[in-house]
Amino acid sequence: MADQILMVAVLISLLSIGVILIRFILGPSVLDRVVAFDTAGIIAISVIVLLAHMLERFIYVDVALVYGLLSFIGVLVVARYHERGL
Amino acid sequence: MKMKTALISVVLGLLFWFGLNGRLETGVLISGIVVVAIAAAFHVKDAVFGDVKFSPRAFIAFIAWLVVFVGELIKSNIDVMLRVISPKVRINPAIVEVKTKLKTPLGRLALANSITLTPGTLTTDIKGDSLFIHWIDASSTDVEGATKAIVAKFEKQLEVVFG
Amino acid sequence: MEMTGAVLALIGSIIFFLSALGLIRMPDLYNRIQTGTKATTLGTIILSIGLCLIHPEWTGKLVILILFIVLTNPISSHVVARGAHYSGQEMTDKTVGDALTEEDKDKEGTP
Amino acid sequence: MNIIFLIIAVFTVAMALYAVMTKDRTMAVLAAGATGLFASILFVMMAAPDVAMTEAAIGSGLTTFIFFFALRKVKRGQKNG
Repeated sequence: MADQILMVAVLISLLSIGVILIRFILGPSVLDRVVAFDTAGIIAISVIVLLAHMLERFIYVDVALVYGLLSFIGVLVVARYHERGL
Repeated sequence: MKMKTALISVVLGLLFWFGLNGRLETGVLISGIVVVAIAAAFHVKDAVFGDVKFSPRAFIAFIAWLVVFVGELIKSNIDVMLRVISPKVRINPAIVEVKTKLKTPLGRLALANSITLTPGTLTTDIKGDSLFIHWIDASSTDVEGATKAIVAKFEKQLEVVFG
Repeated sequence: MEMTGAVLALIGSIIFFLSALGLIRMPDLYNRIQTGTKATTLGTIILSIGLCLIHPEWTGKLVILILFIVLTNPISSHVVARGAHYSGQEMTDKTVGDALTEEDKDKEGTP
Repeated sequence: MNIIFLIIAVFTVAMALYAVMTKDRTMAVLAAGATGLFASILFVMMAAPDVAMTEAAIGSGLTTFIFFFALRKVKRGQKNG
């Protein structure tokens, strides 16, 4: 029972990533797309944590940690570049 | 001042190290102390944590800030949900200016982050002692009213902890 | 215990979906940043607490993950909002006031 | 499990196509970063956590950074010459 609920949770998260990608493709300005990219990245971190549970491997949480640090740096770089050219 | 920064960085780094490792053994402990000491030696000259106060009163204020913060985070999410679900988008946005009494960089960081995560507010810029905040449902656009509505609930506790 | 954790994870994913919906529906960039940041932060916290209940031995790493998210997510939204303002991003028509633009104009006017 | 794999694969391909077809350079770099993110989830599902970690670090973190440095240099060169 718990596994089915977690499966539904993963599917809802993937659906929200899909909805966000619509905003990524539509988004009128660059910064709209940056926001969409940031949000999709954080939801993807949660998807990785959920997959770590479903595949029963503790080591997969490390991938989520690494991505959690680096997506932040990516968003900072893009926003600063857009503001005044790095 | 530098001693305090070094001490706090070493303690925080060790907690981080054990969170990553998840077990307490002699080898892990020794290598952790070496790595954390090298890492702390690199940034001890910045004295980031120099203004944090150690006292029972500061600890109680920190816990109180944490409780207020979690409550506001949950409230803000209910607020966002209602705004998103309601068939007509109800917004009344404005960028308002508020004044803060906090002096230290760390205190201002904590204040700006708490403001961003509370209902309908987003820190846009900081200049001197005034913060510029995008408010999704602005009820008053003058400085005093906005300060009272946004900053006052966190400032009391943060002032005790960070000064 | 496992059921409670699974239900918490489901609640977190529903909050993610609401943030995605907000990203589509809101009229301008600043409001989009607001819904995106808040909802994803709370969603990650709730989902990680749910997984902590399922696997108590993962708690250390998940707590570090929560701390990362809570520290970095407001900062990145702040940087994006600042960049948007200084690159002249339009605000929606419903906006009732803009203190930051007035402040910049005052500074330019004084000398 | 297969459904999840399929959905993420579709996302990856969509982002890669967008990166190739868009006219804006900034958007192409961002879309390449998103491709790296979804590819790293695919590597996690294929039981290769080390590859996934490298892909997350290099593909979506550092490549974005280096690409933006390069874009800045390109812009400056166009201004001067």
